[in-house]
Formats: sequence, structure tokens, C-alpha cells
Amino acid sequence: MAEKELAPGPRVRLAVLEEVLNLCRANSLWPMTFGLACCAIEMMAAGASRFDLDRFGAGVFRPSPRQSDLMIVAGTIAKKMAPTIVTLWEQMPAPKWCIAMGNCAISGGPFEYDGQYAIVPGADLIVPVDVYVPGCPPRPEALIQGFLALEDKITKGEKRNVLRRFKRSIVKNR
Amino acid sequence: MTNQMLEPITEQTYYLNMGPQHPSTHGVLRLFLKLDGEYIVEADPIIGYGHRGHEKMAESHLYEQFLPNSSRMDYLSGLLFNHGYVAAVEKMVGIEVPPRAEYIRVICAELNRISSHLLWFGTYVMDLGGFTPFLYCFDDRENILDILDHVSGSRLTYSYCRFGGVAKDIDDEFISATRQFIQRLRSRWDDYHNLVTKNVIFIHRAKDVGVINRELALRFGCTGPILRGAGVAYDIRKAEPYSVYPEMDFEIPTGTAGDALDRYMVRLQEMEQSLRIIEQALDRLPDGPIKAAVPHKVRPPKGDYYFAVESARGALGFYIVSDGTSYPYRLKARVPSYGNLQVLTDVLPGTLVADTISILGSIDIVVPEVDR
Amino acid sequence: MSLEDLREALSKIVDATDIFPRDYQKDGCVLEIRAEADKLEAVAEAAREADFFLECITGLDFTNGLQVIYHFNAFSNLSRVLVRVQLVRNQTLSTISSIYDAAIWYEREVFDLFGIHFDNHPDLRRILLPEDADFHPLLKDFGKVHAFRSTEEIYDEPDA
Amino acid sequence: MTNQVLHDFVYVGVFLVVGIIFAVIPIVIAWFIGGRSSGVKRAETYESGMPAIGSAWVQFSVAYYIYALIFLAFDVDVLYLFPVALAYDKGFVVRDFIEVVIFISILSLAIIYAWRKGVFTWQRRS
Repeated sequence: MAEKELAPGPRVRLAVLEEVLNLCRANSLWPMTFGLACCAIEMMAAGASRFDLDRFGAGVFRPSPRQSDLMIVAGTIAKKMAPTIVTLWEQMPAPKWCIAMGNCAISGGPFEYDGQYAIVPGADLIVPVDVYVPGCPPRPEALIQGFLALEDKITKGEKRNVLRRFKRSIVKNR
Repeated sequence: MTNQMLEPITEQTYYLNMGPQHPSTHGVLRLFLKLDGEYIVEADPIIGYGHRGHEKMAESHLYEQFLPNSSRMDYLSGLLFNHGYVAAVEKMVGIEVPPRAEYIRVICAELNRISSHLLWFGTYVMDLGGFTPFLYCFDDRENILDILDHVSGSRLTYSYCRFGGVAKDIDDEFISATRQFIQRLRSRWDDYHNLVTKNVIFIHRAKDVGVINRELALRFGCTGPILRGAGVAYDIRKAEPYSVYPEMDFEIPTGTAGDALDRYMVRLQEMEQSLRIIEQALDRLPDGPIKAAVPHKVRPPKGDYYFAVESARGALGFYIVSDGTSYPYRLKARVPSYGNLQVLTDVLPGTLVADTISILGSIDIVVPEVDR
Repeated sequence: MSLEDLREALSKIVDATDIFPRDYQKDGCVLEIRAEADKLEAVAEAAREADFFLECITGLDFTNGLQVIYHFNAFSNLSRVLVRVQLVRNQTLSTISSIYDAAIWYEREVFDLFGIHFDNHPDLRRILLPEDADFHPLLKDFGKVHAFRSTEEIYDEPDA
Repeated sequence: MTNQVLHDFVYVGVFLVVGIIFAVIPIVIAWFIGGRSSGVKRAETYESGMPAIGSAWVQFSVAYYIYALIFLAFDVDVLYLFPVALAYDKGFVVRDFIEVVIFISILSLAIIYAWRKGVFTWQRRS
């Protein structure tokens, strides 16, 4: 992918306002229903009753990219599907993040060998990825760990995310 | 002549991509619809967005290395695909599988079939607008995934069946959890029937919608619940008995009209039959080894072999051409969803766009299985 | 039994030497028929009369030409029939999509992955690969494969 | 025009201006502090990730137009109920209730008529 031209930031940056907005964005991520393969089933299981994503405000799966601010690339990216993924990414409004879920989205996973003609080995070749969730498919808990990591990335630190009760960092005083 | 001039020259048909990213296409299927208002004039399912090249991959990998691929084609009935592939290679090499392993395979295969039907039930009713059954079904499905996770280590993409048997023996905890699950799911049937089957909106959305009769199923090569919904009692477990299914007594539920409601009822009854199979298999579980002695690298003799298994979506067949080495010369997976999906090109024209969702949901396809 | 009337219907089309009974337990099909390319439609017509459905069409690539395998099966026990058509390198095959609609997609897939053309096919275009792909992946000279054999090495009995 | 009347119009004027300002300010704020996304396909119509083929300005069936008419029948109905709600139970409670019921039933005749004519059923063409 060409050197990623940074999306132009907001015209006026107010630090305190930005921080408050990030706190709200982090705790109400709206993912886009966009399952490619096996990881989509684990994403649905994460959204269902046992591993409820709604505990983190992220359970509202929006079908259209216009109303979502998180794209979860869950599954193998076929070469025929790659332009569509880029189109969907570009059609998402500004503060947007991307989780590459599963080994296929991270690096082609079990289908990457020399002589592979059909898949794009990794979502970061076509879209800027923020959080990688490894696994084949990753368990729903791993996806939730990915969500928490993304929330920390948005609020730039777990301690600043005052609205969150689940501590991700195992080490006490990281 | 005069009103000829007034004739407005405007395009009538409207092209719509029910495209790769759509909540109700269960994966990356693209339905290219030619619409006239609400009615579909022509439907062309365009596939290939989930194509990974399994068959090319098989030609440069050992038989053992293709094991994980087999359950990633149709990840909802991963264990059934696993069982199909492993049984095909065993038949080629002539490995004798110990009875205990056969029983374990049947128990886990039927559990996997139930979990696939439960997921279909949840997403189908969610496509038609009801969100609560989705949560009920995933709650039940998580129980099955725990049971299978306990014994095979993975929730969705299993490599539990190995050449000559299974990877790990089942213990009492597995058996008691399965028996508990059977009781629990049996108590759920009337919940599901009250919640969905007796719901008048669901009946209106599913009755006489997407009628696929025997002749259409024969022309398009549809198998599985679609064929049984049309009234044909064709099930590979009875037509070409394999493993220990001949010793199990179970019926094959069939529908009459072949519409979406019949396919729905067939799948629900199939889940009950699977519960019966699991119960009988648990009662007659023999002791003994769980894996036969198998050479490290399996080397089937020359020739071509076809082995069919009943997956949750229909007749799954593995056609393997072997050249005597430990690499398959050609491996073709005859997947049921390929034929099941193609029937849409004949069923959809003339129906409403809203019916497309109901028909596609009732056919229950998995896209990476169609695309291989 | 639909298999019997298919067998004697076929014996009228293909000469008897090309019909081999096969043992189901050993390799999954009950009957194998070796048909030439021009007899294919007649065989498919006979299968359709005998109430068989088209299970799948598979392409095979050998050093001495290509092979297309048609599997027919019936809604009854143990009745899978295998029809083998031997082709030279870029010989075209006639379509059977007018008899079996399932063949439309199967033939498109064989064309897409092997490059075998089926003439008077309703819309022969790629089905799995992107439209602008210019290669046929399952041919043995594409990409990495383990071996490239000839038919004699795989099937013991000499080619009829 | 006595200044009492002019005085009343001031209220209306102020209400109008505040309304407009109240609408414009969030747009302006969003224009300043909102993030901006970039990309070639950003402004294209979203059609499940595919480029839209053909235009949407085609002739479509009249059934949609009838749906709009029926919606209008009830929408206007609600419009008239606003002033009624203000002057509802100031004495004559029973009379007002009956009047409103008559008013709504007459208007809902349009819906019943359309229902009988089968406007709401979409026949499935074979």
C-alpha cells in the first residue's frame, strides 16, 4: 500500500474537548457487520448472549459503513474481495479504526504458502489496521481483549478510560 | 403517430447489488438483482469473494497437512467435513477404524450438525426480523461448543478426526455434559415452537415462499434439507451408509410442499433425530482403543476414489485421485451448497426483494464452502 | 431400479467395452463409463431419463491431455455413476446445461479453473476468480504442485 | 398598528432567530472540530461495497406513490390534532372527545378504503 497519506485531522484541535470525545468514542464503538469467513462466526458469538459485547458499548453492529466507526476484518481476504474492503473503509466517516481479526486477516493464516494465487496475505496491505487479534478463529474473549486494547489506544492509556470497569492490563502498575 | 411521440423513453429496470457486504447473505455472497420495482426480474448470484484455492493447495500438501483445510471449508459443520475427508482417505488406504473411535466420531458429528442447525435457526429468524431467537440459539450452541472444545480443543475449526481414529478419548465429563445438553435442548423445543413456529409473521414470511419441488432439485443437484423439504427422503447416512450409522435407528424427516416453512420444519426435526442418534451412540459406546496404527505418512494406492458424507447442508463428497505418493494428485470437494445456491437463479425471478432474504436464509449456505 | 435401465440405455449409446462395473466399497461408484466427447450429450440424456441427478463435474490435468469426470447419482441407495471423458489439450466439449441446469455453474467452474471451453454454454465466464484474471490455476503447470503424471501412471488398466 | 401588536411580533421574530441559530451552530461546530476522512470512493453511493450500476432515477410502479398518499392522509390528521390538544378539556369534556373520535374515524376511512382495494398486498408474480 502506498505511503499512507494521513487523513487530514480536524481543522481546530481543542485538547480537552478531544479527550472527552475520545472517551465517549472509546466506550461506544459501533462495529460494522462484515464477516468474511470463520472468524465472522466467532464475532457473532462475541456479540451474542454469553460473551456479550454490549458490556463495552460495542454490541451495536451496523450493517452500513456510513454509521459505523470500527471495521473488523474477520476472515480470509480473497483477491476478488480486496477492492470492496478498501471501498468500505473509505466510505466510513472520519474517526474510524480497524481490527484485523484472525490469522487470515493478519498474515494470510493457514492459506498462505508460496504458490497461493487467491488471497491477500494480511489486511494491513490494503487498510490501516489498529489492533491485530491472532487466532484461527480467535476465541470471543480474544476479540473482547482486542476491543479493550483498541479502547486503550483511543483514550491513550487504560487509567484515563475512567468509564471502564474491566482492567485489561494484568500487570498491576503498568 | 401522435401518442408515439409522448411515449417517455425511460429505463424500467433497476440494478441492485445485494452485494458482498450484506447482513443477510451470511458471508460474502453477491446477489446481482435486476429489479422492476419490488419484483426481481433476474437474479445472478456472483460467488468467488471467499475463494481460497483449497483444491490447488491440496495438490502441494501432504494428506495430513490438508486436515485443517477440510474443516475450514464449511466452518459451521467443520467436524462433518473433517470426518468426510478422513474417512475418504481411510477407505483409500484401507485403514480399519476401531469401533470406539467410530462411535465418538458419530457423536461429535451429530453434535456439530445440531450446532450448525442452531446457528442457521438463529440467523434465519434474525434475517426475518426477530432478534431474540438468535440469543436463545447461541446460548444453546455455546453448550455444544463447550462440549466439543473440551474434547477437541477448538470451537469451530476442528482437526479432531485423524487417520485411523480420533485425536483424544472422551471421558465421563464429556458424556455427562452431553446427556445434560440433550435434556436441556429437548426442553427448548416448545420454546422455539412458541417463539417462532407459531408466530404468524414468520409463517407469512416462510409459507409458500421459494418453492423448490423435486424436479427443480433434481435439475440443480440440490441435496440436504432442501431436497428433503421437497419430499425426497435422500440422506447419505441412509443411502450410502458409512461409519456406524447402520446400527443407529433414526428417521429422515421430509416436507411436502418444498417451501421455506418445510425446510425450516425439516431442520428442526433433524435436530431431534440427531439427539436420538447421540443418545443411542452414548448408550452403546464400546471400550477399546481410539486410534488404529497408521503409517506416519499415509500413501494411498493409485486410482480415484469418491466418498460421500451427509453434512449439515447436504451430500458432501470428496473425490480424490491418488498417484501412489503421499500427496493427492487431485482433490475435489463436492460441496452441497454449490448446487443449493444455484437454484436461486430459478427460484428468485418473480419474487419480492423481501422474499429473497427469506429464501436465501432457508437455503442456508456458507460462502467459503461454495467458493472453496 | 433406475440403475438397471440406465445401464442398458447406456449400452445402446456407448459400446460395451467402455462400461466397467466398479465395486462401491473400494472406490465409491457403482459403474464407470468411458465416453467420447461427442457421445456426452447422449449419455447425459440417458441419465436424465433414468431420473439421475448431476452430482458434480471435475476437471483433471494429465501430461497426455485433460479429463472431465461427470458424476451422476440417484435419490436411491448406492447408485453413483462416473462418466470419464478424455480430451486433447485444447479441445472443446459440448455443454449439457440444457439437460441439467446444475451444469451451468459446474462447467463455468471447470472453465475457470482449467480453461476447458464448453460450446453453446449460456454464459461461459469466470465464476470463482476475479473477472480480470488471466490464468487457470488448477492446471498442473501453474504454481507449485507435487507431480505431473500421465493417465497410464494413475489408472492401471491400459487406456481403452 | 398599535405597538401592542408590534410587541407580539417581536416574540415571533426572536423565536424565529433563535430557532435558526439553534440549527446552524451545531453544523458550524461540527465543521470545525469534526475529523475529515479521505479516500477516492468516499463520496460514492454505498451499495454493499460494489460500484452502483445504472442510475436510480428509473420509472417505478405506482404502488409506491399510493403508499405516500396514504401516509399523507394520516400525517395531516396528526397536524390538526395539535391545536385540539391545547384546547382539549376546558369544559365540555365529553363533547370534545366525541368530536376528536369522529374526526379521526372519518380520516381513517381513507386507510380502510385503501386496505379494501388491496393496495397493501404485494402479489407474487409467478
